[in-house]
Amino acid sequence: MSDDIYQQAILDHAKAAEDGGSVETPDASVTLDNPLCGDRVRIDVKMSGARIAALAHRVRGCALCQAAADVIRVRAVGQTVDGIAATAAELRAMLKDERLPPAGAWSDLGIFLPVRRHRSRHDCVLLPFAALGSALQQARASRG
Amino acid sequence: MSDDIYQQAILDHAKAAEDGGSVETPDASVTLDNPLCGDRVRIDVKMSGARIAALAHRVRGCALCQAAADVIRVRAVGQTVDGIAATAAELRAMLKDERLPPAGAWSDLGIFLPVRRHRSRHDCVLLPFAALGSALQQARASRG
Amino acid sequence: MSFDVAAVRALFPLLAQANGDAPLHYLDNGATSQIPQTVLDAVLSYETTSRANVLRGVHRLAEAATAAYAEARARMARFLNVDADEVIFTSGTTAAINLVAYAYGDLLKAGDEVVISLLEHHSNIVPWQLLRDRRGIVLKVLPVTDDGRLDLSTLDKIVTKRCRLIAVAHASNVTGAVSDVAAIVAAARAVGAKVLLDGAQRAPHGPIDVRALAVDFYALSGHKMFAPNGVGALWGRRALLDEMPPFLGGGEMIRTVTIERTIYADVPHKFEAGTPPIGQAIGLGTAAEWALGLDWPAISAHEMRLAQRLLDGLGRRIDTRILGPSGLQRRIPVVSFAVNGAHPHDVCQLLDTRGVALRGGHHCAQPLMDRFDLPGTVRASLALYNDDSDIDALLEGLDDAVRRLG
Amino acid sequence: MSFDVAAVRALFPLLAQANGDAPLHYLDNGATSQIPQTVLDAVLSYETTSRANVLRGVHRLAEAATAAYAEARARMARFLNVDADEVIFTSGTTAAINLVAYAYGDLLKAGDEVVISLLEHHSNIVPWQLLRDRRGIVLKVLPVTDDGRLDLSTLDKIVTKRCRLIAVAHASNVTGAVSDVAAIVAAARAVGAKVLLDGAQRAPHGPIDVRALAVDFYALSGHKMFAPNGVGALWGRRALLDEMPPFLGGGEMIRTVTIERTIYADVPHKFEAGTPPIGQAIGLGTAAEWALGLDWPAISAHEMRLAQRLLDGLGRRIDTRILGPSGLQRRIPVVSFAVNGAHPHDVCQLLDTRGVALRGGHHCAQPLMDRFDLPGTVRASLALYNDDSDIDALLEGLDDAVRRLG
Ligand SMILES: Cc1ncc(COP(=O)(O)O)c(C=O)c1O
Ligand SMILES: Cc1ncc(COP(=O)(O)O)c(C=O)c1O
Repeated sequence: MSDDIYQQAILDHAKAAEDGGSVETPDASVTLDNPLCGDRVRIDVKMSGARIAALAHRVRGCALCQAAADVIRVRAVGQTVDGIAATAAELRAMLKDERLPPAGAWSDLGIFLPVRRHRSRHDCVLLPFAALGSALQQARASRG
Repeated sequence: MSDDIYQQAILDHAKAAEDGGSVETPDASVTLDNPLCGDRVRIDVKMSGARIAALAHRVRGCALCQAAADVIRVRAVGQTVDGIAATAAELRAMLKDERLPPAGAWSDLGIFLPVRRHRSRHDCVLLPFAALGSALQQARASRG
Repeated sequence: MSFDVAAVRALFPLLAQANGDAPLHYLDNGATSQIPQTVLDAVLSYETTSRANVLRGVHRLAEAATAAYAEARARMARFLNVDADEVIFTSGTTAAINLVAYAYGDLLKAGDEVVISLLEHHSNIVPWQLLRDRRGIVLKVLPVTDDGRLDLSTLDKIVTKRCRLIAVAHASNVTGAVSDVAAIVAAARAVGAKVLLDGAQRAPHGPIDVRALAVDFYALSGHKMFAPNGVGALWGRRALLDEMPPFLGGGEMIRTVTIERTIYADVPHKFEAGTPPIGQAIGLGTAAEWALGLDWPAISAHEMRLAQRLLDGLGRRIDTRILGPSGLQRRIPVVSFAVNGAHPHDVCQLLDTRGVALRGGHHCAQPLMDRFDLPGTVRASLALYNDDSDIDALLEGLDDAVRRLG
Repeated sequence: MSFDVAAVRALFPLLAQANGDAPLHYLDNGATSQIPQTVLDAVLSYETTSRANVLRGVHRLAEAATAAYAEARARMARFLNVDADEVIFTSGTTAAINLVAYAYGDLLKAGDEVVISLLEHHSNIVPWQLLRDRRGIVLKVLPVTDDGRLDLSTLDKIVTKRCRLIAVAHASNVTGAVSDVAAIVAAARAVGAKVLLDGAQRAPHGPIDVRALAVDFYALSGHKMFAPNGVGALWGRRALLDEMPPFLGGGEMIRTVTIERTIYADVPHKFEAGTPPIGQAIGLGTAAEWALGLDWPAISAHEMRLAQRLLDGLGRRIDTRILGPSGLQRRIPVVSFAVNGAHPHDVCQLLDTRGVALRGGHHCAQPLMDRFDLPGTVRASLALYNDDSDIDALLEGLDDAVRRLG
């Protein structure tokens, strides 16, 4: 049954995503669309050296996309650019290649395990990470 | 069996087509190709008023095409433009719409009855008539 | 009811196989319809008894294939009430519209205008954008009313003397609205423009009298009208098709080829370069013939009764907004809606667990979504084989999904 | 012999049905091959268990269809030894070559040169003529040797610095000659030109290591390689495909559409506008996978033995001239010949009465026919399921036909 996607943990994160927070004078702000479903995520970041100092998001998307953005809001502050890239890669591998969820701080990404079997939804989970990745690159570039 | 196409009458006409005759100072000369098989027919005509005074052909084509050209060589002299058009229409109807062969002088077109069942060969029979039709139109046009 | 829906369902193997354990309520017909056994049989018969290339062979398989292909064209022509030699087989609606955009587009000059609308499928938008970029034509857009119909109130302003073509959907794949073709044709005729109808969504709902519509081009897809994928048809007026240059080059579309110069074959072959989708066209012809034999007044009544049942059920929900006409006038049984606080994909995913197949998203009509400021909608698109249980399963599932997502 | 031809024949329903009363010696594989039951089963399984549109649906039929379509692309990629996301499904070879002529052609300027050859199929001539007329490129033509091969003796003269593309057949559909790809690639590389191979005739004779060939584009058709009609594939180098603008516009090939501006999807989707031929692509993938599992060295030996038997039989006739290489080196088992005083169509028609299916005519290669001053040839094109009886029936039938026509 594919409704095992909609576990309470995901629904709770999705609900929490209604408030994506805010960042004053962000170093970077990136909006990404999912061409297939019209989902849209904006991520604002403020850096402190190589680490994320503050982060906010706006999501117009499904519960999966919202939940992933909310996990990011909860976990990303304090992380490095490389750390985020590694986590995004682990998440992708978990969905596409049957790998285990990330360990440690990001282990709650395991709530997305049931999405594995639904290829058409993988991008819903990955979109906020893609937006975050772009925002971090932009921030790095703008610092020169 | 489709070899009933190759009755002796057709083969005889096809053989005879090797000599397509010649017309000195023709009023019109038309060459037509069959795009599907590469057959090529040239018809030269000389008119005497509304009637065909002399006719010659060159055929690079299959036995059906040759035979049809030879029937024309034998029967067309003395015919009018309208008469030829009517005969061509009768021949087409015989092949495509199961009509009887033309009566009278052109009754030998009945040798092509077995071609009916072979749609892909209809144009082989019709090509010389198409070339003749064009030649007659050209002759009429050149007289003004 | 003179229309026996159970008997029709039995003709479709995929529907017949669905059972109690794994029920299927297939309401995604606007994307692709199911296919009846009789069409599969026609394709299989070609593949197993007369598989050969067409037009040029003299052996008996080639003769049989050529005859079956010609018959398919004749059947498609009867379905559209047009001449067979004006029917071009393409790989689908998208290919058909692109053919017109390239070949008819070649007759246009910079500054000429093409009019589309805000409710078009991307297949009837992007080809014209590419033409705009290629030739400098001006692309103009008819607006859409609040209930998801073409807004023709400014038609006379938008369609000017520079207009060469109006290209719109015969029926919307999102809102289900059927266009007012007569008004569009009148506006076009007044300025000497041509009219193309994108019939992809109209074709599954019965034969179309294209002659009576008095348009110039008509495009459709096989896979939406109970036929195989990979085939569609473009009808065009003979005089126009004759005037248009060829689009794709290759075998079958030529009279003679030399390296210097090629002379093209007559219509329709001029526009059918290469080996056509023979088996698929035979399937499409069979689907057209099958449709010609059905009782469409009874089927329409059945489809509309189901659409009403769905509209009523959705209308009772205060959290649900219908994107499209609220009534049954001039519509096909395609119903789109948005649910407050429930994303279309989540709704569709949850409904899928009950065997209800819907589509969520922008339906390849992003400009229309932007018009209504929606990321997407949930769409139920019905076909003749749907029944009350399909609608009820949707409505019950929706209740449950909203409760879970809320 | 490790290759059991009878066992292979049994896999093809059309061949299995031919019997003593109505024998069938199918030697028109160059036009269209027959299709094995396993491929039909794959298509039928899609049609009856997972028929849905691809890429955008979340319901289970759409998920299954999307997965099967992706798997078909992966299989086609293995067949060609390339990356899956460089494989574009088209409606056939003709569509594939036209795609390159339009989209790569868009990168060319007036005066740029495209080199083809005199032995090309019209599908690899006319698209370049249309490009010439559209953009003012110069079309140059490699000559052909007396034994029907590409004449590469003047390659360095013909391929100049202005050359942007060499587009030639991997194997000729008339003479059976296999091109010297290494020499062509070397000439192209020397001037920075790209190479397109028309693989329509090569594909039925086993998997192709396109990476090793080091070309830039490769085109083929499903219906000639034991798969359905209406589908084919274009492989292109990723960097080139990225650089090329889209060709057809529509659904599935976009990222976002507004009326003002459209952003395209990534390769391969950028070039797959509209609903693709899903069932047919699944069939093509299955055919590719089936072919990957066969013993091609044994099959080639079998095919070449039959070709030799045919060449020997024809060689004994003083009235018969072979158009193409006389030996087995660098050839596929396609043999064309002309019989003095017997027109190809008459020969084919008479052979058909014995169940021998051949093709007579210009084989969509009129410039080659002109080169040899022939109206056409008789062509026998073999596939893995042909056997000695097919060759013998041809040779005996030819004796009889010539006697009757003579
Ligand atoms: C060498 C060659 N190229 C191209 C084609 C065209 O293939 P299709 O008609 O399947 O597009 C053919 C077959 O007809 C061929 O033999
Ligand atoms: C209105 C409309 N036009 C065009 C298309 C494109 O059809 P296809 O994808 O079969 O080419 C569709 C379906 O997707 C449609 O609904």
